[in-house]
Amino acid sequence: MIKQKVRVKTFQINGIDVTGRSDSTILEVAKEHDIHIPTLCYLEGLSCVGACRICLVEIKGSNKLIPACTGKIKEGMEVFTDTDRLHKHRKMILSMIFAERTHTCSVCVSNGHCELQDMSVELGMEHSQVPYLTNRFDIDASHERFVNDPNRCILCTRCVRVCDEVEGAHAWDLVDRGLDTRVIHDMDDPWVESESCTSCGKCVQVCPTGALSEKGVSATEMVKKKSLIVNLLEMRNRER
Amino acid sequence: MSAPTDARYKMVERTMKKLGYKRSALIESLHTAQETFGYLDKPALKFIAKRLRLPLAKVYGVATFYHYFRLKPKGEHNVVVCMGTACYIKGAKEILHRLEKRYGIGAGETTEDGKLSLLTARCVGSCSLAPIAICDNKPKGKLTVEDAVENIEKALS
Amino acid sequence: MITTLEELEEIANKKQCENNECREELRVCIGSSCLSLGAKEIEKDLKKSVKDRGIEHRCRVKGVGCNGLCAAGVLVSHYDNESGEEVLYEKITEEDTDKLAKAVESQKPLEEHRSDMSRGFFAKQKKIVLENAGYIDPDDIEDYIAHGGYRALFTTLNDATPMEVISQIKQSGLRGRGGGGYPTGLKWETVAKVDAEKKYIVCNGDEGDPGAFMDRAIMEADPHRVIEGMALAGYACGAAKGYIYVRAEYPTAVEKLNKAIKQANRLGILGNKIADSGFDFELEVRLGGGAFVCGEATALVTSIEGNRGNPRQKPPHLSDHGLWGEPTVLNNVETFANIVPILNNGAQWYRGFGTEKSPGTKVFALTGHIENTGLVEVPMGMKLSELIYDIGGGVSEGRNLKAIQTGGPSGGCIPADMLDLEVDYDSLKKVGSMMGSGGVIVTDDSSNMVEVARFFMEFCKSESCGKCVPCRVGTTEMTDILDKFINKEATKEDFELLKEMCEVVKESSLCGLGQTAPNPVLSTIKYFEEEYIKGIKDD
Amino acid sequence: MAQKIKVATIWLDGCSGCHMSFLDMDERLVELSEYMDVLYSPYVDQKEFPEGVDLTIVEGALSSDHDVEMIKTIRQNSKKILALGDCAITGNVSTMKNLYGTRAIMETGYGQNADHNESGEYPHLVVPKLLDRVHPLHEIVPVDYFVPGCPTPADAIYTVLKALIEGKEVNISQLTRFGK
Repeated sequence: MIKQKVRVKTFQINGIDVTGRSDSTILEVAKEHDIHIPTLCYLEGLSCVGACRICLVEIKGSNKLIPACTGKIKEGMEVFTDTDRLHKHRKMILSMIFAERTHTCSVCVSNGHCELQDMSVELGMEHSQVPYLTNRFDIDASHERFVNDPNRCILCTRCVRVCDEVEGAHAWDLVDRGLDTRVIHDMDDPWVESESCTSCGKCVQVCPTGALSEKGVSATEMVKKKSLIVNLLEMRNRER
Repeated sequence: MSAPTDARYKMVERTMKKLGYKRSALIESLHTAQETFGYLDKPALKFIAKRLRLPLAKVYGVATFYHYFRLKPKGEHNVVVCMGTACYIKGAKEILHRLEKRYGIGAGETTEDGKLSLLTARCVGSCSLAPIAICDNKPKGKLTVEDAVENIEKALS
Repeated sequence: MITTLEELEEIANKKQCENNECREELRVCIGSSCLSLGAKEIEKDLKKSVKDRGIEHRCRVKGVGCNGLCAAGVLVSHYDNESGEEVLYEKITEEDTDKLAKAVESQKPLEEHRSDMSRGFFAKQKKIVLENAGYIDPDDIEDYIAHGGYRALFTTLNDATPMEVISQIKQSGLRGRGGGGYPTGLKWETVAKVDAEKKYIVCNGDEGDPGAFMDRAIMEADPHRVIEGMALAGYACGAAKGYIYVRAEYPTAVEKLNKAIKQANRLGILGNKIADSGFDFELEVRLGGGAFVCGEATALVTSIEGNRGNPRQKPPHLSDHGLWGEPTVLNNVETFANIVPILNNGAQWYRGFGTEKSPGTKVFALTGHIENTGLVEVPMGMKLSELIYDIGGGVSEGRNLKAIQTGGPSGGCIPADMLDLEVDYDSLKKVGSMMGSGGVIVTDDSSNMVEVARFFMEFCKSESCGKCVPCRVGTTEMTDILDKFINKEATKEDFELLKEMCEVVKESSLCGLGQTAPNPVLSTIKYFEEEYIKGIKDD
Repeated sequence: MAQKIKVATIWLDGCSGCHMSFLDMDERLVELSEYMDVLYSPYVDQKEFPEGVDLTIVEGALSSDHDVEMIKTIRQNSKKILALGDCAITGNVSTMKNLYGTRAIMETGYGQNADHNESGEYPHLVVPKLLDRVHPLHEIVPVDYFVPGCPTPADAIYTVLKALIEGKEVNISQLTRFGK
C-alpha cells in the first residue's frame, strides 16, 4: 500500500478559499466550510460510492464532472458546486430517479420526511423531464417489524452499506444488474427467513425514501433517525 | 449445514483449495460449480458461501450479476443465437423471433417439457460467420431463418 | 528448467531441426471461426490421409492460429520449409482432405481451392502482432521458442534495467490498444515509480465489443507472446504477479493460455528467479462471466477480486489503487502482444510503421456487409478506403457503402463520404467515433442508422451494471425514445429530449460505459440526421 | 382596467381534491375574480370547451381516450396550460394501475370484486375506453406550468395565479411539492 503523509491542502470552492486535510473529499471540506452540496446516496458514517451523481461538481480546467463525495481534494484546484450546467444535469438525473420506479408520494409512508422529495424541492424539479418507466416489483412485508417496497427504492445502497459496514451482518446485497437491480436479503429470501438479518433496523433508518419502513405507520408517518449511524460510530470510538 | 455428500462437490472444493479458500475465489468456484452441475442451484451457492466464508447475499449478488451463470437448469438441447452487431445487421433478430414463435418461448427460457432452451449471446466472436447460432455446442454459421429451424428440428428429433 | 539464453537457443535449434525434418507443412487454421466450420476434424482427416499416402515423413500436419481471412474458412496453408513458398487453400471441407493430401503428394496445387495471396487482403497488411498467427502451433512452447520466442525476456533480464525497458516502450510511442490510446510507456513508468511492496500486471482479455475478435485471435494463435509481454511488464514495473482476465465465452483462448502458462512454468520461464535473475513472475488466468462492463478497468479489477463487476469512480487510478488496492498496470491483449517485437527490434524500428502520434499497427476485425470478413493487421494511418475496399473487398455487389462503425458501443458511425480519413486514435476521435478495440462494422444502404444506434443503446442498457443513475435509467429511456423514431411516432420534443439526455448521460455517468453510451446516437445524429427527422410524426 | 384573463379549469382522472383546494382559496377567489373570468369548469355550466382561452388549469391524469381527446382540444384552444396537482404532473395514484395493466384492473374491478356481473363483461358502451397506460399531461401535450401537490395547497394556487396575473416569476418549489 502506498503511504501518504497527511498534510493540509488549500483550494477554492465557488471562489472561496478553503483548506482541508489532504486525504479529504471535496464534500467533507465543503461541509466544514458550510458550503452546501446536494447529496442523495451519501450518508455520513458510511463509505462513499458516487452512485446517484447528484453531488457532481465542476473542476476548473477539466471537462469531467466529479462527485464531491468521492472526489479527493487537490492543492490549488478550483471547484464549482452551483453552476447552470450542474443545475441542468442534477435536474435531469433527479427526473430519471423519479421516473425509474413508482414514487407515488401522496400515498407514501415517508411523504414529508423523504430525502428524494426534499431533493425535488431543493433542485426545483416540479415535473419529470423523462417518461416514466413502468417496472413493478413485489413488496416484501414478511418481517414482523419492517417492510421493503422496492418500487420506492432508488438503489442508493445505503442499506447494503450500513448492514455490512456498521452492523457487520451483510444480510443485504444487490441482485441482478442494470434496471433490474434490487436489494435483497441472502439468496433473495423473504426478509423474515433471512439467516443473516439481525433485525436491527439500521437499514430502515438510513433509507432515504419510503422503500424501507416500519410496519404500522401510515402515509406521512415514517420519520427516520438520520443521525443514528454517526452517533453509533462515535460511541464505538469512545469505548476504545 | 452438513457437508454435501454429492461427489461433485469435490470438484468445487478442489477449485477453492487451489485458490487457498480466498474470498476472491468466488467467481472461479462458481464457474467450476456450473461446469459440474450444469447450473447453480441454491444448495451449491450456499455450499460455496460457507466454504469461502462469504455472506449469502454477496454470493447470490455475484451469481446474478454475471449473465454467464445460470440459476436454472438448461434444457436437454440448447440453442444460442448470437446477437452481436455483425449477426444483428445480418438478420439475427429475425432468426430469434422465428424461433421464439416456433417454440413458444422467449429468449432465456426453456420449453415446458425441458427439451429446448433458447438463449442469446452478446457476441460469440465468430463475426465472419454471421449470423451464427450455436446448437448444442456446435456453431452453425451463415444461417438463414430456415436453416436455424431445420437445425433445431434435427437436434430435437 | 532453463536458466540461460544458451539453453533457450538450444531448444530453438532442436525444434527448428525437428521442423526441418519435414520439408513441407500443412497448417490447418484452428482459430474459433474455422474451428466452428470443422477445422479440428479436417486436421485429423488430413493427418490420416497424409499417413495413408505414406508422405508423413515429408509433410507434417499441424493446427495453427487464425490467419485472418475468416470469411473463406476453413483455411489450410501448404508451406515449403526449404523454398519458403506457401500456397493457401480456402473453403476446405472434410470432403476435400484427401484431395488436398493427394495434391501434396503429387506436387500439383489444388487449383479450385487456391487462394490468391497477392491480392490486397494479404498484400496491404503488415503483421507485427499477428506475425506468428497462422505459422506456429499455439499448443507448443517450443515452436514459439523456435520462432524467436522468449528471447526478448531472457535478453532483457540479463542485460537491461527496468527503466531501460520503459524507456524503449516510451520511445516506441506505443499506445493502449484497448481503445483509449493512453501511452503504454507512461502507464508503466507511473507504476514503476510507485514505492510499493506488491504490484500487479493485469491483462484485459474481456473482449466484449460485439463485432470484435482481435484479442481472441491473438490469445488463441500466439498465447506465449502475451505471456512474454506481461512478464516484461512485470520486470519493468516491479510486479511479481499477473492475471489474465478472459471471457468465459472464449473457452479455446482460456485453454490455450492455461496450457501455455503451464508449459512456461515447467521450463522455468515463469516462476521464481527467471533466467537466473532476481525476477519472479507468476501468472494466472481468471474467467469473466458475461458482463461487458468488466472491460472497464476498475470493474475488471473488482471482478478479479471476486465481486460484482461494478466500476468505481476514478481517480484514484489503477496505477496507485488497483487490484487489492495495490498499484496495477492494466493493458489489453494486443498491447502486451506489441511489447516483444518492440524490444526485439527497437523503438525506432517500431516508429517506422504507422503515424507519428500513433505508431505501429492495429488489428481490426472487419465484419458486417463486407466481402472479406475477417481479421487484418494494418499500419496506423491507413486510409479508410484502403481498409474497406483494397483489403476488405468492399460491400456486396449491387449495394452501396453507407457507413462504417468503429469502436463498438462506445464508438460512432462514419459516413461513406469520409473514406479519405486516415485511421488512427486522434482522427477517429475528431470525427466523433473512436478506435475502440478495433471492431469495424460495415453497413450498406440497406441499413437504417437509427436502428444501428438503437442496437448499441440497447446493448449498453442490458450491459449497464446499474450502479449509477444516468447510465442505468438513461440508457433505458434513450432506447425507448429511439424506438419511437423507428416506429415513426416521435415528436420534435422527443428529438430535443434525446439530444439532452445524450449530453447528461455522457457527462455525468460514473464509468466509461455510460460516458460513451450516447456516442452511437450522437454520431448518427451528426451524419444521418435526416433519418431521425423521418421518424418524427407529422401533426 | 385591463381585460380579464379567460380561464378554464378541468377535472380529468383525479379525485377533484385540487378543485376543492381551488375553492379553499375562499375570499381570495373574490379578489381573483377581479382579474379573471372562468369560462369553463366543473363550477360553471358550460358543455363545450370554449375557444380562445388564456389559461387552462388541468387536474388529473390522462386515463381514457376521452381524456386524450380533451387535452388535445384544450391545447388547441388555450394559450397556456397549467398542470395542477400530482395526478396531472406525475400520474400519481391513477398511474399505479400501470404496474398491473388495464386488463388486470378491469378484471379485478368488474370480475373478482363485483357482487353482480352475470354477463362477465366490462362496461364499454357508454363510458370512455381506458388507455393501456395512464399518462401525465406532458407525455401527450406540451405543458407550460407545473404546480404539484396532492392536493396542491390553496395558498400555492393563489400565489401562482397572482404571479401569473401580475407577470411575476415565482419559485413553485417553495410553495408546494409532490405529495403535499
